[in-house]
Amino acid sequence: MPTINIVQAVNQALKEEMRRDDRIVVLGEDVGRDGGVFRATEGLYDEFGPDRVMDTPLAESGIIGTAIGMAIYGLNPVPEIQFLDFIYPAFDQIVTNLAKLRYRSGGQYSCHLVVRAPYGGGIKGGHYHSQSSEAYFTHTAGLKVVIPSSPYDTKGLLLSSLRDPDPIIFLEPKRIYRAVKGEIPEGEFTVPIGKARIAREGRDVSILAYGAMLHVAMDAAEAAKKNGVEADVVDLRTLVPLDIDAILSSVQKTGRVIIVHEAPRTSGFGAEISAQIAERAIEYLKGPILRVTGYDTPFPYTLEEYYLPSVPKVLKAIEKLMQY
Amino acid sequence: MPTINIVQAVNQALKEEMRRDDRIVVLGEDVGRDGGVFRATEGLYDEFGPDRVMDTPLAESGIIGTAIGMAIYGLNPVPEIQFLDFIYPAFDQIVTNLAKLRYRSGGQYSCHLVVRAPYGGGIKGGHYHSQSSEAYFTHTAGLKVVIPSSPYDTKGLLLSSLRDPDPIIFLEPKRIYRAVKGEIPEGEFTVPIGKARIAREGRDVSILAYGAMLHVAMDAAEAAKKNGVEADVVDLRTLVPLDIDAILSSVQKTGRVIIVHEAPRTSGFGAEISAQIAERAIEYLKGPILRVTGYDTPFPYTLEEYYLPSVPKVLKAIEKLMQY
Amino acid sequence: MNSSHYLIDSGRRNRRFLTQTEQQEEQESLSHIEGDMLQVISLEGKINAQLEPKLSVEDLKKLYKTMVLTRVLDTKCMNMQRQGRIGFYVPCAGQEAAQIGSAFAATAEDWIVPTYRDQGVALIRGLDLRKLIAHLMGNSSDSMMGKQMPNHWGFSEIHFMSVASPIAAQLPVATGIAMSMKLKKKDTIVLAYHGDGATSEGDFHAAYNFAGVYKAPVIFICENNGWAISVPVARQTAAATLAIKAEAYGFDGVRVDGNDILAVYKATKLAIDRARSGGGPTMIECLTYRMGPHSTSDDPTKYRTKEEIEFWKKRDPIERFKNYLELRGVWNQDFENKARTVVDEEINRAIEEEEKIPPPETSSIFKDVYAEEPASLREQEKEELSYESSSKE
Amino acid sequence: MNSSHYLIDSGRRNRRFLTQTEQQEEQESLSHIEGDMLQVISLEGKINAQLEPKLSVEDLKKLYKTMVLTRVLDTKCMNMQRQGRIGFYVPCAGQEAAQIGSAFAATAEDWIVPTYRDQGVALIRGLDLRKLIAHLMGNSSDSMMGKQMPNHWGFSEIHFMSVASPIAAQLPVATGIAMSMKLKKKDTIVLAYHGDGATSEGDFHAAYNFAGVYKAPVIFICENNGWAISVPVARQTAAATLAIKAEAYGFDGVRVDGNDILAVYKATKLAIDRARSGGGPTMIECLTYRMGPHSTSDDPTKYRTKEEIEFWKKRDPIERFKNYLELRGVWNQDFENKARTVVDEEINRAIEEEEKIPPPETSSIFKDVYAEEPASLREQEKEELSYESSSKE
Ligand SMILES: Cc1ncc(C[n+]2csc(CCOP(=O)(O)OP(=O)(O)O)c2C)c(N)n1
Ligand SMILES: Cc1ncc(C[n+]2csc(CCOP(=O)(O)OP(=O)(O)O)c2C)c(N)n1
Ligand SMILES: [Mg+2]
Ligand SMILES: [Mg+2]
Repeated sequence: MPTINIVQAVNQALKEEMRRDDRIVVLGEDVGRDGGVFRATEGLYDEFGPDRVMDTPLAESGIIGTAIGMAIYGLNPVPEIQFLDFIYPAFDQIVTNLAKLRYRSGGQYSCHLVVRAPYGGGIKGGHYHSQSSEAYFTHTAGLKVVIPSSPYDTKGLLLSSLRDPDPIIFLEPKRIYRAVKGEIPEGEFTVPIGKARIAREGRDVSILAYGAMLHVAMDAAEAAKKNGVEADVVDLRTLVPLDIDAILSSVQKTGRVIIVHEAPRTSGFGAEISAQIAERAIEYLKGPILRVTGYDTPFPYTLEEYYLPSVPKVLKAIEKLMQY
Repeated sequence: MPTINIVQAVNQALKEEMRRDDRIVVLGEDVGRDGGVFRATEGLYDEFGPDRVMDTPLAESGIIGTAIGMAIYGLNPVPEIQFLDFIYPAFDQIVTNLAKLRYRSGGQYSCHLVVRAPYGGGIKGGHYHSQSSEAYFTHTAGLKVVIPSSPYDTKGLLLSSLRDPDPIIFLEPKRIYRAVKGEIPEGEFTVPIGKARIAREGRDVSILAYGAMLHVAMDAAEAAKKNGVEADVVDLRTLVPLDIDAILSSVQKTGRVIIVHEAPRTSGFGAEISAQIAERAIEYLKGPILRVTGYDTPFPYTLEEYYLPSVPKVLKAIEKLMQY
Repeated sequence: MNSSHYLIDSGRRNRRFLTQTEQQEEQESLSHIEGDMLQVISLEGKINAQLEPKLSVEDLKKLYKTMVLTRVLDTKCMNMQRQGRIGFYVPCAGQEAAQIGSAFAATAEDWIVPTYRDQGVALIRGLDLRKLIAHLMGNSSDSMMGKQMPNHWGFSEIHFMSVASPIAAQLPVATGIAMSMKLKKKDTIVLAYHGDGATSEGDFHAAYNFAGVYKAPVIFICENNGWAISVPVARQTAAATLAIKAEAYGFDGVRVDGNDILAVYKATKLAIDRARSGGGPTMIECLTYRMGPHSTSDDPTKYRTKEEIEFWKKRDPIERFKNYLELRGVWNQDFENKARTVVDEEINRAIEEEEKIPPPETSSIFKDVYAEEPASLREQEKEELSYESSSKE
Repeated sequence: MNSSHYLIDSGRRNRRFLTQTEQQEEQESLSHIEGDMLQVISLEGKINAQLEPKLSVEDLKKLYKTMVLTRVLDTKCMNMQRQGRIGFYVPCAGQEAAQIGSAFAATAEDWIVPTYRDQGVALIRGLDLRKLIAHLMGNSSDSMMGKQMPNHWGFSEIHFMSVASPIAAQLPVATGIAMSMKLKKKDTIVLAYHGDGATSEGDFHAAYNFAGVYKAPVIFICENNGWAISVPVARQTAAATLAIKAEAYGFDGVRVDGNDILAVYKATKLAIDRARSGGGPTMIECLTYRMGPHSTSDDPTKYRTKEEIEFWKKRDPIERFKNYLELRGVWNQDFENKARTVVDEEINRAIEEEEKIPPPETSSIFKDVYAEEPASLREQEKEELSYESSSKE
């Protein structure tokens, strides 16, 4: 099986599906001749030409807004937002049109499309090239939110997303775009939307994570083993729809919960997971539900490694829970 | 003491503070000659003239963006967004500039201003005149989020907000703009930002609410009394900064928690409150933390009363907890 | 394709909308309305034969009847709202020529991206009246399933896109639809409607700019009715006209007398022909007037003068067209009476029928959020239905 | 005030930025750069005496030295980034005339709202070089306290507004600052900088429109360097020029040769004078070129040709100005050598000093989120510091 990284997985999924489905068009800033600032769309312009791979003007609301129009008319658009931090000029299009079109028209119209955006910290990008704003989208009914953590999942989830009937925010953890490599099968395969993955089995504590933080969680789990603690690690893969059953199974088994994400703590998606556990499984809990997250500040530049969740921080949370 | 309603409280606070502080300018769509579509700025144009009460072009990013510039230059702007549902075209200005200016400039620049917006359902406004999107702002570090539930708090909190050094999202529950009346003292008074109010004391269950839902919570508490249940009702008043001490005191007393808000459940602010309780007071809990909220759909028109939290829904949650 | 033959001028004046209470220096009298715009039927009833479109008597009658239908419906709906029979309404009286004249130039296969005020557009495209009424009532026959406020329509059977409230948000979507028509090599076009206030929003800018860059077959119909709620167009922008804005995006803007249905039709037809043959977008600024309030929640006496209302009453688009039809021998009092009777009956019957239809079922709240109802919503649906069954107990 | 004496034309051509690999029909050769723009020093060294500003020898020397300083610093920073001594850098080589010429027309009391590429503007305003270097390093002397990426500066001591990455987001803020200057009856103005790509964003539209409506004393300096990363300006908009866009907002747009520092200075000075005396905003489109990559993360060979680079090398703004100074008897080789030596030493010393400064303390993460650190952040700060103390154990 070939070994590829996450950017390559994105690129492969797009390229292969564009060959199969001629309704797919890719649009965004620098996605064409340049191949994308992270090279995720490299080669597409050459293969599919300017009609299907469009370098757009610099206007996110134009990118998402016209993509919605294309989706309504039966194309299958894949707009790229260069960094998730730059999605806000399109926020009205997303909240007002993308998320609500099917509902507001009583099902007469719909607009499936996949908004791709690199997100998250760890690349020394400061405030505006590091944000994890997934929580905004999870609070916007009508959207699905998908976040892979490996090349396999990236390709499989992106293919599922391209074939899904609903609008999808597909967030790519850019910190591990190249750092994480993995094997993928030859040929076509998909990973279902709405199913979490048990990344590691353990009886003592559940660590729930997604995106780049999954790897922090896994490293912490390995390190905790030295102290005899066996962690169950759940890779959520999709935040909406959330695989609450997988989360509850893990929590019922361990009775201890740590949620890890990069986004600021207050009203981050960790809060939702915690709240669902407190609603549905409180009787299983052996201690508080802990969140290891970014702090409630804008994302700093020089000190980003202090801002971000890390293995020692997760270990400390494990220790706290085990001693509770 | 005079009795006034919530719109009048907004109007009084603005008018009186504009007399005291000539740096205050009000700007927005229809805030001038028309006096605002809810009449919140009535009379200001006549008293203070077009330089201090500006009818702007129809562009929310222009309204918030120029207000930020004015704040930087030492004015004290109070932009109005006509309905909270229309704030999204300004979302980039809010997330990118308003929330981060002080931080990103290392404290060299700052922009205190108060964004006022009517919010919430109950007026047969459908998708785009009913939204409660407070959670987005609570997840945006650098902002404060204030939501009054009475004329007294409206006036007192708005005055505090106008004098606060930080950017503030001030959300006015339009459903009760006129329906809720209350006495206010003559003359100047303020209500501090960051302090919750114990709206009702009780030993059995804590109901945490804000805005229009506070009144649903209070009515439910009264109704529950008939079954011998005494509810502690906490009116949060400000979501950021959150008065977590007041919440924890209540929870430690009752051991039972119900959070009520209109916004969709997933990633709503109720999730954050729940998560903080699960982090800090899990040992006091006698049952699950329940949320009575809007559903995870866009806000419907004809059936809005079914969508919104109501007294029977809160009562059912109380019953569930008491029987747990 | 050169369009200068109909591009009289994108105009230089839009200041006439200032009211007399306006304190700023730019105030001007209302007498500037004429000039700098395309007109076929002048106020005095003169015909510009060079521009006059050659429409059949049948078409002329259809246009007139639809104008009357739209106006009568408008009045009835305003009344129904006051009687509490519908919750809200946005009237379009005064803008019938701009709406019906422009939409009539498109074919049934072309797409419409309307606003909340474009009932005239829906009606000339043959929308079933009952569908319109059902939507205003939000009952279970409503195409929107009662999910949206009145005037937030969408009717796929006439390619009439679903409306959202946020001003100008429909415009990038319209451009996107037009871009895909071009990519799919269809010869259809999009008519995208918006108001004068909408020209200030960022989405206007993005939509126009993408349309220019991609030469998308979209015609923007700007219904410049002088007001964005209480804000006059002269406070909306310092631009000499709205039509001039098109130049900033590399295509033509045309200014027409929006109360002259033939002028609107003519300009739209030419723009559509150009778009269909690959010539790209056009903006058509229709100078018109909202004769009623912004909506049933608005009190326009706060911001407009009686003089202004009177000024525009004399420019009623229906009267203007009636004079033309009389001149052409198409209109007489008998025709008028019959038309009004038919329209009246049609509307009354539709209202009567739709008032019998029950509201949507509670479970409809949870449908159409996604293509398939997810488990989480099924759970919430059950939760909601449990309240209802327990309250029935 | 009539400005036609310097408003040569807002121009009709911007298609020259298409590369030779561009497949679309609009392709044109690069030879169209001249014409339709304001120029003082022609490529051949001819002077337009009518437009030539009367600057003192001292001023001319200052301008030239600052151009050289900016260029040399640029080269050093690109190298430092490659050596890992700074994390990132956005070069401005090629745009010195547009930046320094425009900013020189403002006074110290006027405000600047810059972009990430405007180091020339900061330097002509007398910014302490060490401050600039400290920021690029994000050390504890950085005015931004290491909170932002390199080139995301802000220096209140020279009224140089703090920069955010999102393109065009600074523009409504600039208009707002200018509006409040007017409200406060100051006679200062704002210079607001943006690129060609920025003209597509909704915030450009809002900022320009508000500036027009409120006649705000803001001058928009559009550094049209032909590219928004890999997107040429001809793909950014179908408008004939960028300057023409100003008309859509009711004010003048001027097109100048952005590599001719005297032309830029002259146009800006006239616009500033007009704004100061209540005449409202102006847009100045400076036709210039980014000679380097978009940033240290960019590889421009993917999208531009060698021919294009060569074409623009011949139009280097420093060379152009040098020829003029030589003609005026201000420049000679000795002057050049001295200037370069001084600049070199200054920069090296600043770098050396700043490399000794430690990074900010961890607790700085939690400062300046709010005016006062709230309890919740004090708690998070304690949490963070506890990790550090335990990892030191
Ligand atoms: C983004 C946004 N901001 C504000 C509003 C509130 N609002 C509704 S209609 C309107 C005025 C629209 O004016 P115009 O575009 O001229 O259209 P008209 O109503 O005159 O047809 C405003 C401000 C809105 N719907 N959307
Ligand atoms: C809102 C937003 N979208 C995308 C980007 C990514 N980006 C950074 S610079 C740039 C191009 C800017 O071009 P231009 O305005 O011409 O300025 P220049 O870099 O040429 O000086 C882009 C697309 C961004 N910073 N902000
Ligand atoms: Mg209007
Ligand atoms: Mg550029």
